[in-house]
Amino acid sequence: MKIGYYPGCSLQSSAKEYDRATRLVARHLGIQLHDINDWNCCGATAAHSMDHFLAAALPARNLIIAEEMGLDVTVPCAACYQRLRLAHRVLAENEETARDISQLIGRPYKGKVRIYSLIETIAGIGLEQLAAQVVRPLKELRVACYYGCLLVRPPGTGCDDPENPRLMDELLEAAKAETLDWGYKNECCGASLVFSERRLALHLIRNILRNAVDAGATSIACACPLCQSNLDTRQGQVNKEFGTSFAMPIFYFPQLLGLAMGLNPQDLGLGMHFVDPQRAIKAVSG
Amino acid sequence: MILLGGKSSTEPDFISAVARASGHATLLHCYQCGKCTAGCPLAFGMDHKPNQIIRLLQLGRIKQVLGSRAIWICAGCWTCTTRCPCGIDIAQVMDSLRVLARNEGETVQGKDVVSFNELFLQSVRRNGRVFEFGVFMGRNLRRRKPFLDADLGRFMLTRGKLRLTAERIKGTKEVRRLFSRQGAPVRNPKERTKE
Amino acid sequence: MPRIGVFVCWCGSNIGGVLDCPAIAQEAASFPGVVFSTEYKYVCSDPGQKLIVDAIKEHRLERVVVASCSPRLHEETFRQVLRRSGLNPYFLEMANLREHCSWVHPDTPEQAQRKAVDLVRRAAAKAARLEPLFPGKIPVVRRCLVIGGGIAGIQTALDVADAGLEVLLVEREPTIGGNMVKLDKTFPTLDCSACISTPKMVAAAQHPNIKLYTYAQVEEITGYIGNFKARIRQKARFVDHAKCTGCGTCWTKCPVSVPDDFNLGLGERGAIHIPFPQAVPNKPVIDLAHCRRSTRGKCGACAKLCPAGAIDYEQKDEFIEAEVGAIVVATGYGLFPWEKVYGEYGYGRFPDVITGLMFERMVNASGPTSGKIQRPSSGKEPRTVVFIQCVGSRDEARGKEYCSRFCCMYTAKHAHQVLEKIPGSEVYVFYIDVRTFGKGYEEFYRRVQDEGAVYIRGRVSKVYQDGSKLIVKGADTLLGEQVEIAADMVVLATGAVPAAGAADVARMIGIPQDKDGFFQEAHPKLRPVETHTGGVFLAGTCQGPKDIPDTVSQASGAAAKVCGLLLKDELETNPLVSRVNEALCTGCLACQPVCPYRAIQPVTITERLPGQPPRERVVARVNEGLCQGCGACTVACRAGAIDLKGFTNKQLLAEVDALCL
Amino acid sequence: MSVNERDVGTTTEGAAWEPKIVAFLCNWCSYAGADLAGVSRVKYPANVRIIRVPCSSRVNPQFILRAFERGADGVLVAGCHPGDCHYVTGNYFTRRRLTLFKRLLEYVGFEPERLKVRWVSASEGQRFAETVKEMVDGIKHLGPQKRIARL
Repeated sequence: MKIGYYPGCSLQSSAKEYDRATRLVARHLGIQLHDINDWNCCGATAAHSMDHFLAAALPARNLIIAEEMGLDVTVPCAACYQRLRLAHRVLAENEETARDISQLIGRPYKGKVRIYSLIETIAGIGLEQLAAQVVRPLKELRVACYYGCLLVRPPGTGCDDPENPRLMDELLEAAKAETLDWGYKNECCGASLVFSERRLALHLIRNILRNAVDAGATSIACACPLCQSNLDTRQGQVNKEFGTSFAMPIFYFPQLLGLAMGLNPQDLGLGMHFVDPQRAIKAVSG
Repeated sequence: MILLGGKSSTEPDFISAVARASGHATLLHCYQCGKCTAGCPLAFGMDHKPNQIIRLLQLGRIKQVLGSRAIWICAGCWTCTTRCPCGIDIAQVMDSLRVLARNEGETVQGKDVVSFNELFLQSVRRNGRVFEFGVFMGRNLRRRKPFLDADLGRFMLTRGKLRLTAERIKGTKEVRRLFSRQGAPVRNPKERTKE
Repeated sequence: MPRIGVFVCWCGSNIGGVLDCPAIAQEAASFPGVVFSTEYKYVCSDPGQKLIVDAIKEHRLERVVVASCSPRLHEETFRQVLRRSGLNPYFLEMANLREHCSWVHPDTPEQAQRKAVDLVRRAAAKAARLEPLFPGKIPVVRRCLVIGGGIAGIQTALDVADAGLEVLLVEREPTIGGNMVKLDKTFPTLDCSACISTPKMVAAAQHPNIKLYTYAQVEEITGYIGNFKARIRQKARFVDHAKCTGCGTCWTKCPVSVPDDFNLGLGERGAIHIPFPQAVPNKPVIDLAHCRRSTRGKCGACAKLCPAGAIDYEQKDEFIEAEVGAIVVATGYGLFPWEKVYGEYGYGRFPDVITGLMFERMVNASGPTSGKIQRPSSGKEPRTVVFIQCVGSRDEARGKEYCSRFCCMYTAKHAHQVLEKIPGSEVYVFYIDVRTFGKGYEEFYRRVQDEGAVYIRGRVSKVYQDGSKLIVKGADTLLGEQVEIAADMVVLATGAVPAAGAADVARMIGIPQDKDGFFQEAHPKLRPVETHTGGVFLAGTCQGPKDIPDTVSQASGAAAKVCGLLLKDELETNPLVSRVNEALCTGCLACQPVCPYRAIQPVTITERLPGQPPRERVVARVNEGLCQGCGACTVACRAGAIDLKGFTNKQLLAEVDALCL
Repeated sequence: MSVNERDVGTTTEGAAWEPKIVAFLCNWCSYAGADLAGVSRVKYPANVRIIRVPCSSRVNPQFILRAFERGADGVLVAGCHPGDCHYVTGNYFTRRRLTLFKRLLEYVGFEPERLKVRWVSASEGQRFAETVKEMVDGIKHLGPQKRIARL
């Protein structure tokens, strides 16, 4: 299977391990990822609050390029995914804006590109095929799949049911992990606020971690660099602010799939987290 | 005290600007059930709750809306939009209000947000992609807190997660052209045309 | 002593699980008069009923006691069993061992057992004293009286008349049509009220089976179901409608000018007038209180000008006596008298504060302003209109506790009309809750909001005049902020109250009113058009506030009930009624005023005692058609002359004795 | 065994005494209310014996006296709530008559607590049960009724 790959800015720096794990797992599963040529930032999370035209135009350039390459696009970052989907919709439904953008870039967009989240792309090879690749079942892992906001909302743009998404759970269940039904899987972590309203954001992070712990989770899986860095790197600040003692490893879901498929934990970037996931990983390996 | 009637304080242009960008027909439909506020993860930190923002808009209370902290606290999680029984795209209304507030220069409550976003977009404009380290440093300098989140920065650096130099794409010209058209009106796809 | 059979039912484990039914049956066998006693799993079942039938035959039973569930459930079932066996169905008495014993005393089975035996003993004691009862037959007059000629009365009259029955339709105003015909457009479809109601008015007037009396009032009702007598006063119109052609010369030339009541004072009319151009009948009446010939003794313009010579200043009220079998009350509603209560809205002092019904007349093309919405103070078009909902409704302190149901919708319609007729106008609606319960109503409310009506949740605290403006002080309770509006016109959604005179009608017919003065239906859910008085039915808003669709539905429902009653050849009466032992009656008539149905009347009888000359004396007599069997009279009778069949003094005392052994 | 037995008083002979209460219930409201108590399985003491009358206004004070004469320890008369009478005004007569009758009983030195007039609607099964409970408790406290002797 061949598909365009739009990593997005975060996966080049703060979420490098997401990029690495994605590429490794994709290769292992026979999914050929072709980077969108010379892709640009989708604008998230700044553009849509500043200018509606830019919010549509920045992702649009990437869609035009993908269309030229003759590829659909898979997007690992939830924010980029949502922005690309929304831009696709604006271009399809708003002729004036579509014309303006095409003129500025000098090339048209025909609206042929289909945009998938990475979860959908991996699920697309089939859960049985995925299960067949599992050499190290994630048996001891009680994982709370965290979808956050942008992957599933707004309805019509999201990749799964906005109130009870299940796709990630199914992937990890195929890898024999125990997934949990929990109440905060689609609650907001406040990532877009963390720079302006840190205290409010910490509140939201605390609530999510607490709910996961209460549900019996030993780890959280996510599919968004904003969610991951928020839940992972801010845990220290949460503990300090609220006097809690969370030590919840936060994985990118392809990291866990990679583990199950017997890939090297170091290559999957499992040493790059703030909260050390070693205990969870050992439980699996042991 | 809200004064209405005769020379009322409603400014139809403004309301229609919000409406145009956020689904005109339905904004008036809000019957204040409060479901948006009930599900809002950040309502606890807002001065005007999401349903009140809509209510103020219905009454044309522009100054109050643009001067509120709430529009800058909204994290854009779209929970409200997803569940609104009237089909109002509240998250999009919030976005529109932030854009309008900036156009009107009413950003006192959201200066940190606006400042961060400006740095972010500058970075995109210059490089085609966002240069995270540059944006964070820029933010700290602007806020005169050079060591804000320094612990995180150190951690990222040691994990090789922070690029110290910007990467520039080839098509920066195209991206800059896109920036040249800032402010062009974009009608929300959800908007129902009245005719 | 009659031969009594006792049948104790287990009701499966419902009774049998708590009580020892064979033991009860055994003990019952020793009660006075009991010649047969048994128990069975389900006495109400087919084999259970057969058991009774067979036992009656085999043991020549004359009275039957069934000890099972509540008589409210199966009394009729077992009466039929007796009838099938050739016994008088009223030879049955039941003991309630289930609802009143096994179900409520499962924790104290011994005490329950003793109680059950007592209850059966009571039933047997009463059974021994039961008498045969026979329902009477009364003939039915196939004619229906409908009181009130609004849309409810018209609909009922048309439906009953279409079924082939005669109808008398009595309306106190000079025209039929009621409140509905005053309305402009009707929510949510916006069809013109007059366009849909005037054809019905004409149809009612022309229907061969309907006799229409306008400007008339029912003054007295006597009699009972199937056989009422009504006395109708035809008020003098001073115009001979047989001669009048309705040409209109008189009312255009009348020199008098008084506020027009049909238009709620928004326009003027002459002393001789028709209420509105499409009135039915389309012939005038003279309002004598304002007629110059009557007040000043000179004028007579109308009489001089009338080409038909129809004016008759000497006309007198006439009375019509009619026999009817059923009565439908459709007297409608009036508006809450807000001027007496709401000082904060000006007590009616500000001309630009009007009611919803005034707005209807104003916006009506055939109304006093020809459909132009204008400020009564200046005649100018208002730019800012404020609507205040729940004026009189949902106000426990000074108004009515209830919701008047239709105001939310008519206010929405008014808002729509202002925005439609006055481009650029502003409309604000203060509401407590918006109740849009009907088909298409919520959609209409939303549409009005789309058109720009601003709804503000909160009750207006005060309206005052400030120069040419009305200042409306309210609050937006959703924001928790005070709101002040400078308005040109304020429209009050005044709630509905029973029509003036409803209490007189209730007294005249003998039907109860609820706490708010609306007529009380027999059951709020299952008998909504019937009253507790046999043969009297309700239609429309006299029973409670309702919108037009509900009114018309109820009117047709009442018509169906009337047909069901009047299409019978004769009626069976309830035999459980009071009877007077004339030999004991002293004629004091203490019983008469306690009877809620006026079923007791004095009659003079001729008494022939042996050895004495015949002598006439007055005794009380119960009209079995009217008596409903409450028994209040039996207690009032000092001589013990009145007794209630089925619940006689002897029976009740025997029951007491049986329980207090 | 049962809760009630703990509260049982004793007569002078020392045998267990349970008060006997005769209840006159109107067919439309209170009898139906007692039926509802059954349907809803609301438990109450088994001391009450019910006589069905069409309306509470059918209850002649003579019936009440007779019950007391024959040894009833209490009498309950229950009808529709004032204003809700199936027969329009019947219960107003009940109220007036029995208020007067009760005063008369009081005047001759009879414990007025032994006669209760209550309004119980068809929907008040719970209220009926509570009324009985309350009455049984009150009469247990008073002890057996002996003042009105058998004639």
